[in-house]
Amino acid sequence: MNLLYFASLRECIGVSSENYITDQKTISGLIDELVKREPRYEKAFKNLPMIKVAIDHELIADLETSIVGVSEIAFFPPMTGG
Amino acid sequence: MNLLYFASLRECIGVSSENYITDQKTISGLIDELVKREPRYEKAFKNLPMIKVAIDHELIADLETSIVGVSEIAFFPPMTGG
Amino acid sequence: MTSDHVPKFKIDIRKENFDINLEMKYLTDVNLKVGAVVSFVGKVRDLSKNSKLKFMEIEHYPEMSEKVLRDLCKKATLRWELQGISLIHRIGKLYPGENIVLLVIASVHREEAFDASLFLMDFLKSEAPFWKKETTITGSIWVEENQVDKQKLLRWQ
Amino acid sequence: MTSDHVPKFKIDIRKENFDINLEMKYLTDVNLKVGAVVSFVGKVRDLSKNSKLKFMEIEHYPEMSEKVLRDLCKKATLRWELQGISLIHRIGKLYPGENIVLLVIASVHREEAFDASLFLMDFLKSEAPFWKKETTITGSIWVEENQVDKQKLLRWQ
Repeated sequence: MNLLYFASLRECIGVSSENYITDQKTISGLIDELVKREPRYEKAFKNLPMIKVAIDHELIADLETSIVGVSEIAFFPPMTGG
Repeated sequence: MNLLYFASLRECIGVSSENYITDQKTISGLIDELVKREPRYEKAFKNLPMIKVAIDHELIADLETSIVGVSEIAFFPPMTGG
Repeated sequence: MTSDHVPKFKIDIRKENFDINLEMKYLTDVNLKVGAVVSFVGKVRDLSKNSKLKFMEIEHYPEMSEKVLRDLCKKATLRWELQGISLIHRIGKLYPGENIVLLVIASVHREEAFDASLFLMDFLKSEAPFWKKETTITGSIWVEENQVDKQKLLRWQ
Repeated sequence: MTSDHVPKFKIDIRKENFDINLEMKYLTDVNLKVGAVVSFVGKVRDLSKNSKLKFMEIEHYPEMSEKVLRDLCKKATLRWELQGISLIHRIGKLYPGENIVLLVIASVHREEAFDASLFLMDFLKSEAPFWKKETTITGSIWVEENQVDKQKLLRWQ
């Protein structure tokens, strides 16, 4: 699957997107795995309640949402457009 | 004093303004006097609750408002601008 | 820009059409505090099926209309923190599709500009001495008071 | 104009500035039902005392942002009877005083256009994937979520 990072998360992690293969079944499992990977991920996901997640361009509210078979997951801080 | 008529009242009475001398002390007294003057006034003031009055460019709500010493009284239907 | 509280003002009652870009420029040039600009344009519409409306004529009470609009704008600036208001009301003969009124309000945040715009349009409709007469293919008739518009004033009490 | 319920739509995310007159023309030309046009312009403001803001950068999630704006506009047209919506959001580097976003809504009566504009701006702020970064004379910082904006969504429940 493709992982995307925007705004402060992108700056913290240092890339805007990456291909990633995981056995995790949910967003929260995926985040736990990323956080253990490298300090930059740990730092990026530190304030977890503030982080927004979109699966295949659809905002999701529940971190237990399944990621099985999805092609794109985006992580970003609260939106500040307009 | 100067009496002004606008919109449907102007069309009904046939003039947009006229000089008028009266001994009446209030708007309601003045209207009573006008209504007795000629049928066109009677017709114009027929639906009295719908008629708006401005004394010296200030909208008034109470027909018992004094007109002593005022220079301009305007009569018109409800406003429909905007 | 010595103070937040010297809003720009412009009231114009005229036959000519307006240019919304000009009025926005007037309100926002130089003033970097403006973060939101809300505008309202009222137009001559024709809701009839076969374009029955030929034209509309707008009459006003010149000595009073500008004063009423000015007073309403002052009330709005006392109620909300605004950076500026431009209000143009056209008079005379107007055809379907033509503009009647333009209101542009600039403020720091959007909420104030939206609220003040609604407030001003509500009161303009019910308290500013303008009258519309519509000429259709069957004759001329003065537009009647809109009861819904009248009731809208209650929300500002 | 065979039906009241085919509102015009335009969503554009781009670097270039917009012309409010063009968007109004797009929404009102030919459609004589339009009696009210409400527009909102959001601008880069600088509330600091000594013009500390140098510029702002706006980033978005291209595959998602247009879809979100389109979905929000659809929701608005289901909730209110509208004649059309044009929504333009700029991205990239913008300087103080420059325009960020334009929303123009046309309707028969003013109330619908005002309500739908407020609704769309509220949801755009909280749900459309755009992010602002401000560069001042002391450095760069991502704009933080506005808690007041977030709470505004509650009024549409």
